[in-house]
Amino acid sequence: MNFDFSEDQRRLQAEVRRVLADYSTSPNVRAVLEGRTLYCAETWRQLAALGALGVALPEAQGGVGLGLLELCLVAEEAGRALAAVPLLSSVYLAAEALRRAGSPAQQALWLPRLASGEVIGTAALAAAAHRISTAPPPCRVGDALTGTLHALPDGMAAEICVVLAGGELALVELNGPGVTRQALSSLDPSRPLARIEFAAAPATWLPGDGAATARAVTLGAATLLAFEQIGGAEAALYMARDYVLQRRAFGRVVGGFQAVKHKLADIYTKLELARAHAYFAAWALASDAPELPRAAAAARVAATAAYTLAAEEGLHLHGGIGFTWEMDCHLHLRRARWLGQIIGNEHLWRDALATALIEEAA
Amino acid sequence: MNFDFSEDQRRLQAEVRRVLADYSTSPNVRAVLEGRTLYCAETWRQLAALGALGVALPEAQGGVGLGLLELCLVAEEAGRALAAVPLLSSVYLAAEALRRAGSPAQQALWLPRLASGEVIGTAALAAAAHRISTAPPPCRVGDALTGTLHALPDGMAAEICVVLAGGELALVELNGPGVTRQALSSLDPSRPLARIEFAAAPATWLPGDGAATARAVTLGAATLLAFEQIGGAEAALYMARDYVLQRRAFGRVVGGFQAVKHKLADIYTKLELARAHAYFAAWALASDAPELPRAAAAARVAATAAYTLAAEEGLHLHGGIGFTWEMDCHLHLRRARWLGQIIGNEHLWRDALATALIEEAA
Amino acid sequence: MNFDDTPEEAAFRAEVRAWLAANAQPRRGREDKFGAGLDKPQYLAAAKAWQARKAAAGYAAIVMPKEMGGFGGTPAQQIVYNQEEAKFLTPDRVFEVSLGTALPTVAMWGTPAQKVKYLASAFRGEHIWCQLFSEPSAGSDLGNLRTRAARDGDGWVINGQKVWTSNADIADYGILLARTDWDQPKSKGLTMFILDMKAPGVEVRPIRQASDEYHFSEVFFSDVRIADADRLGPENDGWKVMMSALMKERFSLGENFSGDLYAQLIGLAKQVVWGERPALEDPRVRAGIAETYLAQFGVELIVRRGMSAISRGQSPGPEMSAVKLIGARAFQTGGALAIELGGAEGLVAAEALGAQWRLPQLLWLAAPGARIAGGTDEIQKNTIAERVLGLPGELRTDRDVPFRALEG
Amino acid sequence: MNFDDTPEEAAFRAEVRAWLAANAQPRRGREDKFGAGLDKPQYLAAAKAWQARKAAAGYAAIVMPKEMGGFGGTPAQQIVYNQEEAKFLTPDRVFEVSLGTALPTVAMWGTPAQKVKYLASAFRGEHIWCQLFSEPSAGSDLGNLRTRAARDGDGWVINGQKVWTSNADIADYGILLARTDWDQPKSKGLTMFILDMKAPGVEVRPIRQASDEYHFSEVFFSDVRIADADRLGPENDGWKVMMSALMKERFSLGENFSGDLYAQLIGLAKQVVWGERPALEDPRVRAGIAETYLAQFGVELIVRRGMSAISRGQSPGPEMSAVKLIGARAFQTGGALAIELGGAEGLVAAEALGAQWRLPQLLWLAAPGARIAGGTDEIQKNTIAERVLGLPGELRTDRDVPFRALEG
Repeated sequence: MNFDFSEDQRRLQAEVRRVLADYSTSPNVRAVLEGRTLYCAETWRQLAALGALGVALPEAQGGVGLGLLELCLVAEEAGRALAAVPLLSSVYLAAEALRRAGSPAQQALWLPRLASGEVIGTAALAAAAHRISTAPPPCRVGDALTGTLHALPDGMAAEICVVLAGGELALVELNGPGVTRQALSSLDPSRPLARIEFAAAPATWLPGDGAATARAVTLGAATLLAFEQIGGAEAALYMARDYVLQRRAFGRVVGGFQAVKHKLADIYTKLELARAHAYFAAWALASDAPELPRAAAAARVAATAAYTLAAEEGLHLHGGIGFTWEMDCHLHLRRARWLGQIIGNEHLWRDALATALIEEAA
Repeated sequence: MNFDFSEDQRRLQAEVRRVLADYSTSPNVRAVLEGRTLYCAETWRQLAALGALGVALPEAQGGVGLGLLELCLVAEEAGRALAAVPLLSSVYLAAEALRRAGSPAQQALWLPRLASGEVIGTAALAAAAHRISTAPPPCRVGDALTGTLHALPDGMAAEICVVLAGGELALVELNGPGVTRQALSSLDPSRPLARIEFAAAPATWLPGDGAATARAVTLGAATLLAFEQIGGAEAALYMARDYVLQRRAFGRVVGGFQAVKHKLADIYTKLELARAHAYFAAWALASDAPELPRAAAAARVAATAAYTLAAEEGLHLHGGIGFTWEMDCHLHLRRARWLGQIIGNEHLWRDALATALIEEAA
Repeated sequence: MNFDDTPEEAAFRAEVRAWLAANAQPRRGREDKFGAGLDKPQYLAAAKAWQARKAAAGYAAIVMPKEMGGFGGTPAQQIVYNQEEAKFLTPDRVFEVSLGTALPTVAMWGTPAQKVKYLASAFRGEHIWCQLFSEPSAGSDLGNLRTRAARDGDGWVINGQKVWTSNADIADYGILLARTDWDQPKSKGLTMFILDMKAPGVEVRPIRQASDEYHFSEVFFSDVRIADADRLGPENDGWKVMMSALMKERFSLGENFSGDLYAQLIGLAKQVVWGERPALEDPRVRAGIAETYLAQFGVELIVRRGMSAISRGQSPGPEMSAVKLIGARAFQTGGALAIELGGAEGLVAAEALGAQWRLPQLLWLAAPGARIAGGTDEIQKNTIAERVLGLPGELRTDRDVPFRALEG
Repeated sequence: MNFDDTPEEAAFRAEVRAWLAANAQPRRGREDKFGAGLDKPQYLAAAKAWQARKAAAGYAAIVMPKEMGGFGGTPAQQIVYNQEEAKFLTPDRVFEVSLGTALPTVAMWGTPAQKVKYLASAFRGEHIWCQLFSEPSAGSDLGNLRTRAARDGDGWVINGQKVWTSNADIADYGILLARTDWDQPKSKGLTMFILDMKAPGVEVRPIRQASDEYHFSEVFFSDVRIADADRLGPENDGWKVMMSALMKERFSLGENFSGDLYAQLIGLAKQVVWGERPALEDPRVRAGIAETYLAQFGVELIVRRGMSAISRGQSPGPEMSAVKLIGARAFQTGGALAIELGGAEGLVAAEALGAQWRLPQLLWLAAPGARIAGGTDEIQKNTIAERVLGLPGELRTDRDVPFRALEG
């Protein structure tokens, strides 16, 4: 038994971490946050140059030919660095959908460009369980697509979008005819959203059972987002830890107060729990294990809880200064909320976990 | 505005408190806990002698002619003293049902004896929302009652029982024909339960809309139980506070550790919140205000949360000694659970609160 | 137990209500605000005009003695007035610090000359006041402040920095706590002053909050001169003066932490679909709404208990700390629930999503600040533990040491 | 990343599995227990017989060197053995302290003579050991213990009291920590001894727990004599000996705090009706089940990470404290959910309600103890904060003071 990543995988992770520390800096993230750019292009190029975008894609399609375990570690580092790049949209969703179910032509056309970062993709792979807007979702009309996507991640930056429509997966070029896009401000402006309207937009269709592919890709994305979340949570935890070790009050280092110590211990505990479930989900994802539905849902719920706590209480532990725009605490607060809801909130995933447990028990 | 009890009411409360401190002692409560008796008869007699059992009943029916506000304070003191007496069953439920809806003959026959404590009553005023057993509930057959009550509080000690059956309220003598009783051990053995089977048991029927009466009495009982719960919570809080002020570890009084201080502050905060809602419910109950459904449900939920926390963490703050049978910490733990579920658990009441809020908003 | 006015209160309420009806616009909804559409200078002018009218009617300073320009009324009358005014559109935040803490402190500690000079004109809204206490190194531990007031002839010279000052950008005066004796222990060598915010050497820089709002400023002092006549209270007794200011502030907390977020959540959950049903039918959503109500209406009820105590001539104590703990947390959890309701769509900012999402999103973004400002959660819990429950104070090694020896 | 055995582990597992299949009964269900129907002396005899058989096969002390009567194996082999044994009916609790902490401590600190005298026979189950550390005034703060060991000729005389001793009622020997020098600071003047539990002056009184179970005892010492040959480790170095015992204990925590309460909850929620539907369809119940799984399976996963570290030759550290925090709390909340499921009926004790309610009710009743025993929640959090996160230790005024001066 070795319920951990290998030394090679850890070396890759360290390399990604080093590069992100250089490029996904607070000023670069804030350029996206303040709306000056749609994503952090330099970080994106660096990740591409490392092979991180294609780490789970076959070499024949421009990938590195490693696997999803390695992609989990890329995700963890992206979360740690608050990377303002379309990893979820382009890599976990669009590229994974094409890798799993694209036709040879679709794969040959798009995967190398997704792996190189030259093209950004996005995807909408589930009917929204929680809906505010009433405009009808996309559906197939002939070979084209008609309908609306509300709140699509990276919808402005992406060139292609994979859409689940009535059990089939469509691939649509977003710069093509029949597509209208509107940028939406987001509660985490460093991860922008868009509203997309398809009016008989030309689409090519992925072969096979689109719903099954969408489910599998979504479970993978839940796992990968869990790694982003634990990366973010760990960053927020140690940022707070470092702060309370230098801040003094009442003649003592603030980190010596028991309420502060125990709050940090609570965050650590939730993080370790999330990490354990995330590793299990990574194993299930990489080995295509039947436990994946429960493992991915558990990782997602535990990681959402951990990052939410770490972001909220990490800010709080900074006191007043943590509530200023200049400090990065609110970046974690916003990112934790965004990551925790973008492919379904924790209520949805907790219920999915219960469903998986009940099915396994039956 | 005087959102508080009056000085007269506080004097009555102090008197009840004094008497309960003398009679509802730990050994007396434990006599019930250990199964040596069905309730603490001496405490019951003393409460009767004080007029506490009939405080809300009219003088014409053997009561004291005060009101429900005074009964709330009796309940608070009973909770504080862990009183092992059938107040809920006999006073909040049976006597209140008869006071509100009994025929003159029923009232004349039973209320004076309930007020004097000579007769103990109980009641089952709602179809169980949460059910384990499948035996059918009581229903009317001619003038008699047939069916089963699972987990009736004080079912062995009571002589009469008011039962909601098909929208009507039946009054049944439990020592009469057609009634089989079985004592059930309880998670709080100081508050025993029984299973009752009615097989064509003779009943007299209360006039009027039984369901409406049952609803009103249940809201009143929720309010009164909330006062028992805040009494119990306050006792558990101050018992823990006193303990940590004398227990020493690491060269300090344990109560000086910030984790201990903050835990006690958390209990206090939840208790003050529950107290505020309980007072509001008392006002709504005593003044028959339209806010009663929301006020009673809020009091019930907040008080259940406060007592649960106070009992669990109060025990915890005692460390090892708190986990011994000899200490009263587990009496609070058991009582908090019992009081929190006996007329519906917190999920039920929280949902009832939401319903009331939504109806008021509509 | 009742929520009824005494006959005297009822009479005063009728009087106030009539005056408000004649002088202000009734509030019609949650989004209805005083001075909507005005720019900042216009808003300020309108606010000052309102305050002048209010002062002319005697309502600007109800509990202040008449000889100071007040109404000579009771705390209960102040509560009645506040309840009634809340039903009308009146300026937010502008005079809160002036009337709530700064001027009562001047009234309590000021010399006769200071009272004459400052009180009545401020009641009339001619001047706005702020409160200059917190510093970068003195938040929870206010006794750690380092702004220096040095004797210089007949006056004082101030150097240093304050932070988290509400209204610094619009204030004419402030009460300023500074260190005057570095050889005394940290909370002993402090003195309170009245500062003219327009004096040379005062620089105000607004703070951009994590919530992208600007409610506070940093204030810098470079050789700012204050006459000794503007010292407020005895030299080196500033800690006591500050404590009396903070006591005034405590009770006003309740109004900031009650609210109707639960009602807003009901409205939102009706519109949002979970699965194929309105989210309002989901037991988890209903539970969240119920908990938000418990917190927010609970805060209101605790405050009403405090008001009843005031009516009886008592004053509410440290138990009011519970209000802030409960209320600020409810902003965070209730605001998060609102955002969660909509799944991915819930992440869209209200400007694109709809006006009804604005306040819940703002509450969620502002909640971390609410849990810090005016005493963090931890400070509130210490207050409850020590002052209500009688538990020991924190171990302190800095209490009796000259401040000079603590530095560095 | 994998859960597969190495070839060596697989071979060892096959060997163990074959031996267990030939020597023990497979476990068929949750309620299936070793020695069901036996009274206490019979159970004890059966347990000792099992241990003798296990020792004969070499599995009693897998990581102990062969010359001490062990197997000379690796920690990874111990894990494999434990995993396989868990599938069979074997005695609970009887040898946990002996094999888990007491004997490894004797093996580490004992003299050659002590090892010869005590180890092999205990591995064979001929003797049961307990661990006598906690006292009424020394729980979290073990350094406060007052049991006195006074020099008397060639030996020692013990007076005092221990508490919360598992297996004291069945133990033949115990390792006993006592104060031998009252002029040294609290954790310095302590010495560890091997105590014959049958010695004159030892009195054992079982403790009735809040959960109405009897898993622990008080142990009183009146002039109990111990030969100096039974001193374990150097005089006044008992703290170090105790710490090495507690380190051994830590990793065994995981097994006590994982479990399948979530699966039991699924079973119960299928039978219980909420409204007109099975409770299992209610999102709140489902959320509670999911959270119980997250905690319990999470504990198992954290332990598996620790086991992987052991396989790599590392040893799991203070991060194992998280296991107890998560697991004990899950007993409390998951147990409460089980009881809540049935409303008022849920308050009926399992003896009347049905066997499937027994374990959840017991977990709920035992949870407060689990949050205290073996280090309270607060001690675990301090451990994480200080030893994992590097935060400062608690302020201590008693660390360097002679113990004699702390008394009173």
